Amino acid sequence: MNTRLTLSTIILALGTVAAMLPGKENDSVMLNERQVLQEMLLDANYFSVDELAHLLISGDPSIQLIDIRPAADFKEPIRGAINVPFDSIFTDNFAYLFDQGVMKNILYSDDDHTAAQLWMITTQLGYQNNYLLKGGLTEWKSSILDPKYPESTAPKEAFDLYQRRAAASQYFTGARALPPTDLFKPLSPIKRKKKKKVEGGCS
Amino acid sequence: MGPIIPINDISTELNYLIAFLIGIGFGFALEQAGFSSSRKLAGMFYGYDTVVLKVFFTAAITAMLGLVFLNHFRMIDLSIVYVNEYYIESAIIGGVIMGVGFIVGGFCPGTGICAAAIGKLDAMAFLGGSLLGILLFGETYSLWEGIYMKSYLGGIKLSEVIGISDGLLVLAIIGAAVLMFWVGEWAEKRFQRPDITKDI
Amino acid sequence: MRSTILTLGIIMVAFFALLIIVTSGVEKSSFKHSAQEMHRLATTTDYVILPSELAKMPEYRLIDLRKPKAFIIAHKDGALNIPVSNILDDEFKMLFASAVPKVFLAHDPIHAHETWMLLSQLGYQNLLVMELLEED
Amino acid sequence: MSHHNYITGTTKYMNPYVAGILLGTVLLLSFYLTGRGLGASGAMKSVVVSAVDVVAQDHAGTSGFYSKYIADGKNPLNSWLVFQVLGVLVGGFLSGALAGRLTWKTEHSPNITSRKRIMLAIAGGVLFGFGSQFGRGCTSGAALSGMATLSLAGFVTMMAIFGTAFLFAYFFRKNWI
Repeated sequence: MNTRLTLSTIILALGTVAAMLPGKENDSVMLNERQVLQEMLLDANYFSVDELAHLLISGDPSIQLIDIRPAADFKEPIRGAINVPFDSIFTDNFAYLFDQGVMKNILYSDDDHTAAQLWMITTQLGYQNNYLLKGGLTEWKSSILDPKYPESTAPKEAFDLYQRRAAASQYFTGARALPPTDLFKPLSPIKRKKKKKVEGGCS
Repeated sequence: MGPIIPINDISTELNYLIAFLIGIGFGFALEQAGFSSSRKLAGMFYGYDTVVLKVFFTAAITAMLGLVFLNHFRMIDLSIVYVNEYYIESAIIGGVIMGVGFIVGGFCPGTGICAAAIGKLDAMAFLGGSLLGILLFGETYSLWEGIYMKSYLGGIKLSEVIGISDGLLVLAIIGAAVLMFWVGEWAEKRFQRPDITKDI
Repeated sequence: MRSTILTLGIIMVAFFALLIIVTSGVEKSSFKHSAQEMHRLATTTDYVILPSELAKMPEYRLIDLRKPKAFIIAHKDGALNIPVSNILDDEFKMLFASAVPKVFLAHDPIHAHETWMLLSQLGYQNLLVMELLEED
Repeated sequence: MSHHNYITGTTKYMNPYVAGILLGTVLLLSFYLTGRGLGASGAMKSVVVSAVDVVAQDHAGTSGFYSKYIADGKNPLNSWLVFQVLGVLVGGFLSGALAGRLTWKTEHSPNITSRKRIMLAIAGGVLFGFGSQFGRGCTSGAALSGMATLSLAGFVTMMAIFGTAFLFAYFFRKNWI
C-alpha cells in the first residue's frame, strides 16, 4: 500500500470519528463544582452592608456597584450603582463588566435571591472580582439608611454599631449628600488577564 | 490545559524561546518537503509536481484533526486560540495579489525564508522584494485604509457560517483532500516532466 | 522511507501520550447545564416555598444547611443536617438524585440559593428552598 | 554534483505526506503551546517597520500603518513572529545541511536567464509582500494556520491565492517549465 492510500485511510477514519464527536463548548477556565463550592464558602466573597458603607464613605475607587433589579424597578439605588438587569446579562452582553480584572463588582438586588444566582453564574464561568452584598437593598435600607436605636439592654457593641450607622445614614441621606450622578464612573471594558484572546496572525 | 503560554502567563523570554524552537520545526519541515525549491513549488500549477498540495493539505488536516480532538478531550481552549479575522474585501484582494505574486515569484514568505537559508539566490531576491512590497503597502496605506478595514466580520469560522459542527466540516475537508491527493498523483503521471523533476 | 514513518509515528504517539498525562491531572467539571441554561432556569423557576405550602406537600425531605453545632442547638423535626461544605459528598448523591422533593432551610438565604444553583447545575431536580428567619 | 546528500547519498526529499504530517504536528504544537499558528510575513513587516522607524521616525509615528506597531516605544523586532522566523532560518539550514542541499544557486527554467529569474523573483516578492499586508497574512499565517482553526478568512485567502495562481499559471509557464 502506498503512502497516499495509507494516509487517506487514516485521515478518513479520524475525520469520521471527529464528525461524530458531540460539538460542545470548551470550558477550561470555568470552575468545576468543587471549586465553585470553595468560592461559596469563602467569606471574602461577601460584603456586609456596613463594610460597603465604609468603602463608599472612604471613597474606594476600585468598587463598582451593580444593581441587578429589572430596569423598571431601578429606583433609589445605592449611590454610584449602575443597572444591569439580571434577565439581560447574556442578551445585552454585559460580560465585559463581570469579566474583568480591575474593579470589584458588588452585586445586589432587593434581597439575596437573584443576586446570589447571578453571583453563582459569574463564579462558575470563572469570572473574578464579583462580590455579593449580604441582605441586598432591603438590608441596606433598614441597617444603613434607617438604623434602629438599640434597646437599652443591648451590649455596648450594638451602640457603637448604631453610632457608625447613624453617621453613615447622615452621609448617604443628609443634606451634605452629593447627587448620585456625581459618582458615576465611566466604564472601560477591561479584559481579564487570564482568559485573554491570543493575538496572532501574520499580518 | 492548553494553550499553555497564554493561560499560565509564561514569561516573554520563554515564549520567544518556544517561538524559536517552533520556527526550527517549521523550517525543517518546509525544507524537508522540498519547499525550498521554487520550481518544485511552481510544479503544483503545471501538474508535474503536486508536493505543495500534498504537504499543505496534509498539514492543515493534521492540525485541524488535532485541534478538534484536543478540544474534545479538553486539552485546549479553542475560545482563546487565535482565529484569523475576516475582512471580506481585503482577504480576497490580498489573496489575489498574493496568487499573482506566487506564480511570478515562485515562493511565499515562509518558503522563501527557508530557501534563502540553504543559499537560493532567487529566494533572497524574493525576500528583498517582499520587504519592498510591505514598504509600498505601508507608504500607500492611507489609500487602502477604507477597503482594508471594510466589512469586518470578526474571527468567524467556516463551520459557523455553514452551520455544521467542526467535526463534520473537518470530515468534508478530508474528503475533498483525499480526492485532491488522488487527482494530484494522477496529474503527476499525466504531466510528468522527468527533465525538471530530475533537476530539482 | 519506512523508517522515517516509523520514527515520526513514535514521536507523534509520544507527543499525544505526554499531552494526555499532562492533562489527566486536571479535575473535570460534571455540570450538566451551561451558564446560559442556568440563567434561564434561575429566571423561570420559582423554587422558593412558604411554610404553609410545605404543609400541603405529601412527601418531602428537610435539609438544614447550617453547621452541625447550630443544628444541634435547635432544628426542625425530621430535618437532615448537611453543612454547605459537605453538600457535594458522595453519600448524599443518592438523596439528591431521588424524586422526593428536597427542601433546603434557608437560615442563610445566600447559601441556600447558592446551593440550589450548584445542585441544579449538576442536574438534580425537585430542589426547593424555604426561607426562614433565625427565630423560627 | 551540486546535490549530494551526505547521509544517504541521494537527493530525495521527504515523502510529501510525511512532511505534511510533520508540518501539521509543528503547527498543532504551536497552537497547543501558544494559541496561535505559524507565520512569516508578520516578521518581515516588523523588519520594515523598524527600518522605517530608524530612517524616518516622525513619518513612522504619524503613519496609520506603522504607528500601531511602534506605539508606546515598543520595538517591532521584539515580537513572537520574528523569533519564529529566526527559527525557520535555522531549521531550514539544518535540514538543508543534513540533506546536502546547501549551495549558492539560482533556480530557473532553462528557457530564461538567471538575471530574468532574479527580476521576476523581486517582482513576485513585491506583489506577495503587498498582498500579504492587504490580506492580513501570507500562505502560512492566513491560509495554513487559518484553515487549521477552520476560520473563514483562512479558506477565502487560500482559495484566492491558489485560484489566482492557477488562473495566471498559463501566462508564466515559460518561467517554470
